[in-house]
Amino acid sequence: MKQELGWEPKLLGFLCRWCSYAGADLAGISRKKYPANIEVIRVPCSGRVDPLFIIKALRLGFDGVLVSGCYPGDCHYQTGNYRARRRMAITKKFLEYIGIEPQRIQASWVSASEGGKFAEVVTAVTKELKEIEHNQLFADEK
Amino acid sequence: MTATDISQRKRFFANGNIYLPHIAVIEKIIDETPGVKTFHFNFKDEKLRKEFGFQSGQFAEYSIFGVGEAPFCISSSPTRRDHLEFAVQQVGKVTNALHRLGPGAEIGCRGPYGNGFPLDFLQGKNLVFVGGGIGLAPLRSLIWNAIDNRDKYENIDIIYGARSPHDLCFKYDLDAWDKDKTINIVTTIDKEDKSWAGRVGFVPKVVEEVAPSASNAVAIVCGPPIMIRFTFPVLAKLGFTPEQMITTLEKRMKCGIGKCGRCNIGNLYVCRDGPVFTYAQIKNFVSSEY
Amino acid sequence: MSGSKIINKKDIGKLLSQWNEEFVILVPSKEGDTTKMAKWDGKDTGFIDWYRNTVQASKTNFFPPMEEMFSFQKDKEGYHIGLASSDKHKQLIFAIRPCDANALAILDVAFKDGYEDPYYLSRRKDTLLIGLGCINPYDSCFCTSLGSSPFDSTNVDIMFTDIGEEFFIEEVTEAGKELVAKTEGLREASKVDEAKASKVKEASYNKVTRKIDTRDIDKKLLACFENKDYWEKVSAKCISCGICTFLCPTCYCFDINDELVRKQGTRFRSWDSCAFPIYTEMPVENPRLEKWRRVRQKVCHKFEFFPMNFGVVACTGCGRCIRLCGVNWDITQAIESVPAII
Amino acid sequence: MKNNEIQQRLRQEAKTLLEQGQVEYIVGYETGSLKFTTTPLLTKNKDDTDRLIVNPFIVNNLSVYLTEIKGKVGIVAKGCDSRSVVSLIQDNKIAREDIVIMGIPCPGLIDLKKVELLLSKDRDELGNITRDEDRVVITIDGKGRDFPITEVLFDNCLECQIPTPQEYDILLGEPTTPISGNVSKRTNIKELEATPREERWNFWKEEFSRCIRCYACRNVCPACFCQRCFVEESEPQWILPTPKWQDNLIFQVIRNIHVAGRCTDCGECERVCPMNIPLRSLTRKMYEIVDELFQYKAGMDKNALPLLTAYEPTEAEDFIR
Repeated sequence: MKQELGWEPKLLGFLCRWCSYAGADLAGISRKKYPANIEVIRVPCSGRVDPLFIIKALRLGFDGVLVSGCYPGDCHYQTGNYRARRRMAITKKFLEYIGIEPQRIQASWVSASEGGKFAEVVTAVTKELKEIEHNQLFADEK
Repeated sequence: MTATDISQRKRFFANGNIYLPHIAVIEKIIDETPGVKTFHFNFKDEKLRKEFGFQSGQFAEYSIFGVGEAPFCISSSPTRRDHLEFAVQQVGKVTNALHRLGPGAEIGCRGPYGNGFPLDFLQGKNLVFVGGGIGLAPLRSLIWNAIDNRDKYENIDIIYGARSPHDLCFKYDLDAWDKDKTINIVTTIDKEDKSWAGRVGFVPKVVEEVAPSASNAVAIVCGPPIMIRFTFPVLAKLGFTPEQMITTLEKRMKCGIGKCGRCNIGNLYVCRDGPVFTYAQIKNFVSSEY
Repeated sequence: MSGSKIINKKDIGKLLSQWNEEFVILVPSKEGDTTKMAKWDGKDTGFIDWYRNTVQASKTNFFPPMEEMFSFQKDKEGYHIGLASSDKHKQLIFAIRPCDANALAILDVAFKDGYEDPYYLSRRKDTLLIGLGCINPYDSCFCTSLGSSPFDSTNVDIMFTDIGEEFFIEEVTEAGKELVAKTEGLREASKVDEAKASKVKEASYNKVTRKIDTRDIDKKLLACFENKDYWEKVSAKCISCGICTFLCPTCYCFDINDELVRKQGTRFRSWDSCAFPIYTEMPVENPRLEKWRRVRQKVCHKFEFFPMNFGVVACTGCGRCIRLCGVNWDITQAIESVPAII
Repeated sequence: MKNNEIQQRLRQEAKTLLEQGQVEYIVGYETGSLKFTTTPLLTKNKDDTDRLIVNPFIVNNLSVYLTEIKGKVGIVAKGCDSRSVVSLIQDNKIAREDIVIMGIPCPGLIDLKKVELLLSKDRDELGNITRDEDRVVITIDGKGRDFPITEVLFDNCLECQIPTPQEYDILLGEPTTPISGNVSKRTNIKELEATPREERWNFWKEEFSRCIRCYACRNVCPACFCQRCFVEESEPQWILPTPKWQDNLIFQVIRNIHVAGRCTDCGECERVCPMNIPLRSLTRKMYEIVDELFQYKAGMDKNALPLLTAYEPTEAEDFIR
């Protein structure tokens, strides 16, 4: 499908409040440039993100989902991000198997001090999403 | 209870389709208790507004478009037709959405459904109302109805209770009935409370203490299932026969018209054959299914 | 019997084509490894060879797993409700089994009672049912215990009987008679054909070996309503899924839900099942939280409550619930083990 | 050991367990009400143990009942079932000491749907089905036809690597070895993987357009032990109860993710599906993903942490930015 000009992907971010959310904040405060394509839901921990949230976001029409948490070893709850990592790993592979573009499922580690990295992640993810189609996965109301 | 003639109500169907709601507008919202609100509403359609008729004890299905539909009894009296009322306890998806609405909001409403209270049977009798919590809603429709036709009924006794003083619904009604010399009213709360000087005790126990006479009387009971279950034996002890005990039941409902299946007690559907039942009708199933 | 007709099996395609001019025709069809009555493609009559009964009963054609009740939108003036336009056409279901035709008669009662259900009834209207008797009933079938038989023509318009190379055709209703009268390519049935047909019918009747005793079953069920031990035993292996109720030709419980997609709202109705705990769940309590109460509801609704309300058992003995159950829960065993009244 | 010997021993063991009060319930199989079928037997009565059977049709994964039975249970378990039991122990759903596992080394079960397809006959039209090692003889109208057993075994049995129970108190019969050199018939993971993404999506879209949401797949699954499934949540309502293909697909995809590391590939979900949706092409894929990424197979070690609560400090995270 040809993308219409000026098409902007919609990205939903689930950001851990202890790190990535603060990182996003910092990116804003320090005026790092990144695309305004992301809507953010603050979560207590990346481990809170049920894969259900991801597929629900896709069902609602978001083009991609980004789950971002603390670096391994830095979880406020010790193991939340490790659990998130396993869950994301199987989710990504499984969703790809059933026919969802891998670009739509994204994950990152962004610490509270990494405003710059957050901007880079969002820029990169947005770019990847632009390279694939607008999310029409669930659009067929047959 | 005799089944009411459904054909008479056909004229209230939207486009002849029983499942289509009419659009109604919320006019006023009263905070009854922290979890209960009363909604005053009217139909948007002028003609329907004038023609819509119902009986005390009947219910309607209310829609929050995009959220869903839920049944509530019409808590106002058919004798007071300036607007319609229903009271809602916040317990789930639809009721939460209702509680978020403000005056002016549009909802859907279809009905009235169910049989309503048997007014012919009640006339000339002593009425004993036993209510708990938001269970007063259907009773209050009948109470106001009886008050507005006071000469048709003998004594009116009201025993009403709630968990705490904060959980008493329709306090403005309770005050009005308290002032009405032709009515005996007893209010009670489950547990002692600093702000409460009145009677304390569970409703069934208070019924036993008040001991209304069963002679030429009908008891009309509505409240939480557990209250209903414990009140029937007390009334029986006081001499009320199963035919003299009436209740209006609540069950999970979807269609409101006896099709979707879930609200049955034995072969009776609460929505279609009820919600008003005599104890005689449901006693075979009551201990097990209600 | 006068007026009966004969058609050669190889001419069924021609017959259906003829009828296709007036009716939309539904025939037994395979759909991704499952079977149901679906629109005839105008050619394939292969079902004559493979068809015993469809997995989904023809209730699906009138009361589908989900359907749009109406749509709604909001604008400056408020909410507006729109009904989906229903395409009105005459339809004909070919080769419906007697059990499923009987089931439709039961659904008719339920959906007509009191308030009429416009969705079901508008689909049901202008539908001719052409029955095809069973010459090879399943081992799960028990229609003969419910006052019916593999050749019960009570609720069809025309009845077909497989007599080998040919079908023996009987008119049942006025509408059926009319259709037969204007159908070309049928020949008059002879005495020999009639004899053949009766022989086939008798043979199939005897092939239904699963039996239940429904005498006083409503009374027996009423008496054992509170018999928790019995119901717990009967329900022990049930896994509370919706297979038996969803695929039952007479079960009609439904759920109603709203969906809002990009400001376009739709109210749907969809099948629901008394096997699901959530079916009766209320905020404070659930009268049928325990499995045995749900199984009891299913059995009692069919064999006690429905007969009390409408004078007919809401089961036609099609055997789907037995055939398709993942744990082989068997309603005939449940009915047979209901304690006798002491 | 032959089935009838195993069966004899099972009946004795089960009776003894009940008699000695070691268990309150026995959960096993008895003859079903339809030809060839078996059905779960849940009983407290020692006389019922004479009805217990073992044959190539004992399909149910009986561990699904363990979370609802209160009291000690003696359960008949095949290889995959025993792993489901272990998985439930890992998740603290049941206690090891409350369960007596009567393990059955499983030579593979006969898939009646495959038999029906093979012979273009329905189950009740067949005479006999007799297995003899790696052959099966099926009689129709008195005439026997001989097939390799691999033609009629369930796909998951053909691919089963762990046919002998891993955890048991009593092992009925000698440990057995996997069936070798066979390809599954219905599960088409490789084929699907080779097709373009959009076609894969459309494949599942088509399959799930048929789903009627009877939840048999979920309810028959021992790994689906949630008190309340996400599909029944109303606030928020994740998916509609209405069987729209989108919601059907989300239900099944999330169910698969939720049971990752618990699914033992017992194949029950696919077997019970009345709409014949090839569910094992999902569950088996997840089984493989879990194995590939974490070298984890469900229910192999009752002391191991469940897959999704365990972790290694360094694990494949090439997909994380």
